[in-house]
Amino acid sequence: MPLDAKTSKDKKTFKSVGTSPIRPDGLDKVTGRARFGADMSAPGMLVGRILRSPHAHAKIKSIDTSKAEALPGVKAVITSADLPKHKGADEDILINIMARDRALYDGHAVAAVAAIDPAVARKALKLIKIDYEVLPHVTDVDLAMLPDAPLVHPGRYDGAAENEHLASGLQEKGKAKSKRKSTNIVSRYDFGHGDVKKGFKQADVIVEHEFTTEATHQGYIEPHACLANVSSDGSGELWVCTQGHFMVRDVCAALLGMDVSRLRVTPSEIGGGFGGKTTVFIEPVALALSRKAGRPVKVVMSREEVFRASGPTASSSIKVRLGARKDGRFVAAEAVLKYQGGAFPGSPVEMGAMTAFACYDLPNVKIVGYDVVTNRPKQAAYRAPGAPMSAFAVEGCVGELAEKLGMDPIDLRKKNAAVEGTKSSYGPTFGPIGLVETLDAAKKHKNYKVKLGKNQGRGVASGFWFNFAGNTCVNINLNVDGTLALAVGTPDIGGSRASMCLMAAEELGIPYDDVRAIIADTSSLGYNDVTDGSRVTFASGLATINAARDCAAKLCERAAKIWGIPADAVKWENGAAHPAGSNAGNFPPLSIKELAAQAHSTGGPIAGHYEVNADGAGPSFATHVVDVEVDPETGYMKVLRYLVVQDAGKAVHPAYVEGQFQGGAVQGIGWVLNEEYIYGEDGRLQNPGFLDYRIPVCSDVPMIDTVIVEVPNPGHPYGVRGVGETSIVPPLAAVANAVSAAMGVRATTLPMSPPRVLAALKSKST
Amino acid sequence: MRYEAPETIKEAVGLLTKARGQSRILAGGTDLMVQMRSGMIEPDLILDIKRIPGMRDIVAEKGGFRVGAAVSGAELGEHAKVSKMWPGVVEATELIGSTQIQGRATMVGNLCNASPAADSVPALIAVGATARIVGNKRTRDIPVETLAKGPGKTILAKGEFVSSVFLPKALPRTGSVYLRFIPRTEMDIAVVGSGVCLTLNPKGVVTRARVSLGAVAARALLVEEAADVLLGNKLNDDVLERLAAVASDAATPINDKRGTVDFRKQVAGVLTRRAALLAFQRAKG
Amino acid sequence: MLTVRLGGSLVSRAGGRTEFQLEGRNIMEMLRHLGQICPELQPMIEKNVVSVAVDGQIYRDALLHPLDPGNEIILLPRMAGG
Amino acid sequence: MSNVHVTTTINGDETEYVCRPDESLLDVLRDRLGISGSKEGCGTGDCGACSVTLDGRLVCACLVMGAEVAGHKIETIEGMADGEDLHPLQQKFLEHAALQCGICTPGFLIAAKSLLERNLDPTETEVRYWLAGNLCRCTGYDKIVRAVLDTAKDMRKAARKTSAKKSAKKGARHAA
Repeated sequence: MPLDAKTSKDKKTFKSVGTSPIRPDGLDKVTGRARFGADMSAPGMLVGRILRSPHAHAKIKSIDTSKAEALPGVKAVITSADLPKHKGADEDILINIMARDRALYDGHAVAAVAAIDPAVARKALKLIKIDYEVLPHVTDVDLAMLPDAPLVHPGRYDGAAENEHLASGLQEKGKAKSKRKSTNIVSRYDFGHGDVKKGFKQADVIVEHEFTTEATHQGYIEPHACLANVSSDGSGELWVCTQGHFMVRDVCAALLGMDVSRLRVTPSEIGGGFGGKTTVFIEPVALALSRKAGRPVKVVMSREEVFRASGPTASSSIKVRLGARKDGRFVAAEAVLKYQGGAFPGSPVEMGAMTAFACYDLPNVKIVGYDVVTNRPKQAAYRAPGAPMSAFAVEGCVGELAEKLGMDPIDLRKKNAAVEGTKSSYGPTFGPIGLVETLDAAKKHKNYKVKLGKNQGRGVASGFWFNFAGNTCVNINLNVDGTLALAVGTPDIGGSRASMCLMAAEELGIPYDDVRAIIADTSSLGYNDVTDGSRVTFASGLATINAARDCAAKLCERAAKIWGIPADAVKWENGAAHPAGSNAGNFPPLSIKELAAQAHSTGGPIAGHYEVNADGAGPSFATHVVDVEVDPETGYMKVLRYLVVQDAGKAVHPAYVEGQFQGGAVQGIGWVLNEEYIYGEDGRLQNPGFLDYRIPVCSDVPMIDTVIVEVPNPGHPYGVRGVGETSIVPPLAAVANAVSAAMGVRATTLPMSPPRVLAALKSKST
Repeated sequence: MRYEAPETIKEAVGLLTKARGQSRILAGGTDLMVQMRSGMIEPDLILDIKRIPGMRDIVAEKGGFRVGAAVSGAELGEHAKVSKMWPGVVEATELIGSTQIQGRATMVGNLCNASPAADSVPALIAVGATARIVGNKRTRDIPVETLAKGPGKTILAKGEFVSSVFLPKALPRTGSVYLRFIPRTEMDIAVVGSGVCLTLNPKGVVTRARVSLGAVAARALLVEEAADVLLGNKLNDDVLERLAAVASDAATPINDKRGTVDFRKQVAGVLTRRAALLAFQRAKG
Repeated sequence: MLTVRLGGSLVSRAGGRTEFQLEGRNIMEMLRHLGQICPELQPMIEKNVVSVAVDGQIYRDALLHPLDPGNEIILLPRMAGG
Repeated sequence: MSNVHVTTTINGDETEYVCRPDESLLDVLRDRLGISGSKEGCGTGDCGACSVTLDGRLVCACLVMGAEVAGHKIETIEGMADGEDLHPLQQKFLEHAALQCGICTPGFLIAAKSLLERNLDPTETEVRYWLAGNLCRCTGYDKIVRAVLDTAKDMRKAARKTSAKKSAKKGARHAA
């Protein structure tokens, strides 16, 4: 239920919120004391290692582990035979963490060992003999949709209906219908309203392009790591770097047939995730090894394993058509999106479809999305999953429309921008949103006025992300000295503990330094959804504020008891209980420190808590402006300046809000320029390392300018919107538009690596 | 696997000669450690040469410089006299990896690793450097371009290793340059590399020229046809265009994850033209 | 009667139908009714892979959220973030 | 595999250990000695999260053999602060919010310290190229570069003050 909508409108001045103090976990992180996933050890600990398929698609005819088991120092060897056979929702996860009868991608786990040291473990992996029968594979989304494509899951998807849809879908006419029952197309998604056929008839200008993007990886610097310890009574502990330890607990318990109450999961500090740590990979394997060996087992992925066997994002193939009247008003828009999400269903195409045109007020819009399976690792969420690719395609067309109409690209966007009351392209009607405000601020910014030189181009793009809320549970305990221990259940991936402390301090009227936030383990707090969907500052923040209010109410009750007056005659203000009015009596205020000092003798400890399935997350919009220079002889691209303007609702800790803006922008720059999964003819990943999977380095980028727009979200007591994900939605399009402007030819293929740019320039001149 | 750190060349050669299975020299270790970790190699002997006197020294010799096999890129870059005489070589070596890699990686390691894309090699070829090979029977000096046979393969026999590289004395009015193309600004393997060394007469006419290309064939190339275009000429637009065309033609690259044939051929020409122009400016002083 | 519109994969599952008139005082009752009149959607409802947008707000796992005939109600796929 | 016995100096402390020849210095620090502030992001020298100094020279601990450092001096993130006193870079990283997840932070701090020991007045470009071997996926580098430039500015000021006073002290503590 939307909470305290009235408060958010009333709350205009803040004391703590809106400042940027040093984060509570900062000292440990600058001194090397912070403990991340691989930093924990346990007495008697073994080293766990995983054997992975070298084939993109192969039948596993047999696995012989006898020699590995016989090797001195090896304490356990497991294969899928050691894991329960699940059916239903968890089955895909189970098969993804350990192949059952077929290896579905290069890097798919097939067996695992636990040994006394890394050298023995490595030797043991070499002694496991697997008889593979190599099968035909497919890694490309368009090829995977062809009627004669190798099937990733033969017989599993009755795709006749989807194929019919595909054949009769927009712009797909004339393609042969497949008679085959089975297919790699897993789902079809439809969104939109109005009548696009009619709409396009009203258009004076229509632009249409086909776009492709390659799969990218979240590229978090910390590889997946965990330490599992299962006792002989079946209870277990898991130390793990994850975005959601409650999720890890529930999924692992289900996969391994354990009681949820018997598995305690403690989240380590997390060295980046960006969505890539919202599922399990090695955790159930480590638990199964520990259970079999009877000793603690630590599993740490190598960087190569991270690339080959965690969850990159989808690659995509997108067709967009956009029509406008001469005055710039959009009259019709349609898109067909095809995303491959690896070996299992669940590509983010639905969200790509929903976000594609969300920035615009469209009378007629139609979007179709196809989820396609291929012989690649199962994709995982990556920061605004699905949205950057479709924004790349749509905003590319918007950019071209601006050129064709001779309109300023910001003016064109403003003319068509979604506002409060606009019926969104994915269905619901928007509440108060801040897209127009970001466009206005971008246009006013100094970067937009810089004159460009030769071979330089400017790109503009806007982007949208829903932002999530969800299940959240927070505790606040008042310590004897009047400070607060704040326990939240959402792993802190980018400074959220500081934001929580700020909100608790704000609500209770006490100094920021008097609140200390920790991320509590699964046995100490009620269920919390994963740190995802830009939900933490919103949802855990909302719960923190309400837990603080609960705490304040109890403090007032205590003061009332001490004063001998009714509880409702006491109010909480500036960190102290006060009589609510002159009728209540004339008592000097009781500060939180005074109440805390006597708590144990006036009725016991004082705590606040709050649990909620939160809603009311406010969508966030952004507009990015970027200037690039292209070397026409080599295709080398340099980003000259970059501006992020985004609506944060209310920036709780502005420095970390800026950090989210800047980080998202640079990840986007990497995606558009150089990052890509490169597969060979053999279906093997050719660049599973940071040398050839090229994320931007420090010297690749300029300072990233930011403007924080604040259009309050009525669903949050302070007006907060999530900010983490929207920042990666516009950059692909913004940079592509800038490079297109500099080259004089539209970039439709990502990444726009120098060979592609040079080829595009050549095609223009011929 | 055995680790040894001998203190003389004789001892080192003896260990290498006697060793069974694979042996690897450890100087900077920046390639060795990566190859071992990936399981690409499992050497039986790791021979650390850094404790042998002279391996970490840069010594003036016959007007040029002898650079020990374990001199890191950072150490070379900090040597003012070498940097002044052969800026192309120093620049090329300093392009190998990050600051961290520079603290360890060596020019000789780069050479002996025999990667077609090694940055320092085209620069060394261009300046006419020689490599000193020590071994059981004899010590010999060879032109650097003859060391590599192909990717990862050298002419070194069992018991031999490269102890130093010699950079000859630069003639007056000589300029050396190495340029490479990578998609990022740092931390990449050359997609194309071009080393050019020019000597001018007082009138600005090229009297000596050496041009070398990296990452466009199985090993770094000495492109004599390109040098011929420059010899006897000043660097006008026509000469530069012909140079670019000859360099592009000399490149016989492959398509791979780092670049395409078309791209590499074109960029080989562009970089060689740019390198020649810069070398010309340096030679003029 | 509630007017409920469908989006995403629900449309193809429901054989192309995009709008339903349904009974229900809350999301749970509405979904139950939808499953009855459109059994093709029942597995998705059971698997909890739907979200419900009510007057522009997206609800996940909020079965007891009250509904009113005046609400704009849209069934969407359940979303995941990064 | 014959183990090697090594005596070396880590953060000023003479330290002995035994390791296999295929173990990196990073493996030794983290797994044998429990000095886990240096992080492994790649194991191939591409991310810089394991940056340490070896005889004052910036290196990736993952590309140094544990066996080869006998008699040398190693400095890690654990030795950067002087007891309770943070190094100015550590303080500035906190103030500038120059870290988000924090996994790359030890490597960046060691690398930046190494830069400022050589050049107390670096340009933005010099900072960016010096730090190009340290990957950060969270911040977009902006606040890291600002923190380093701001530290340099403060350290220059401190150095000027000290030299003006002709103090017996050896310049600002960290301004080598």
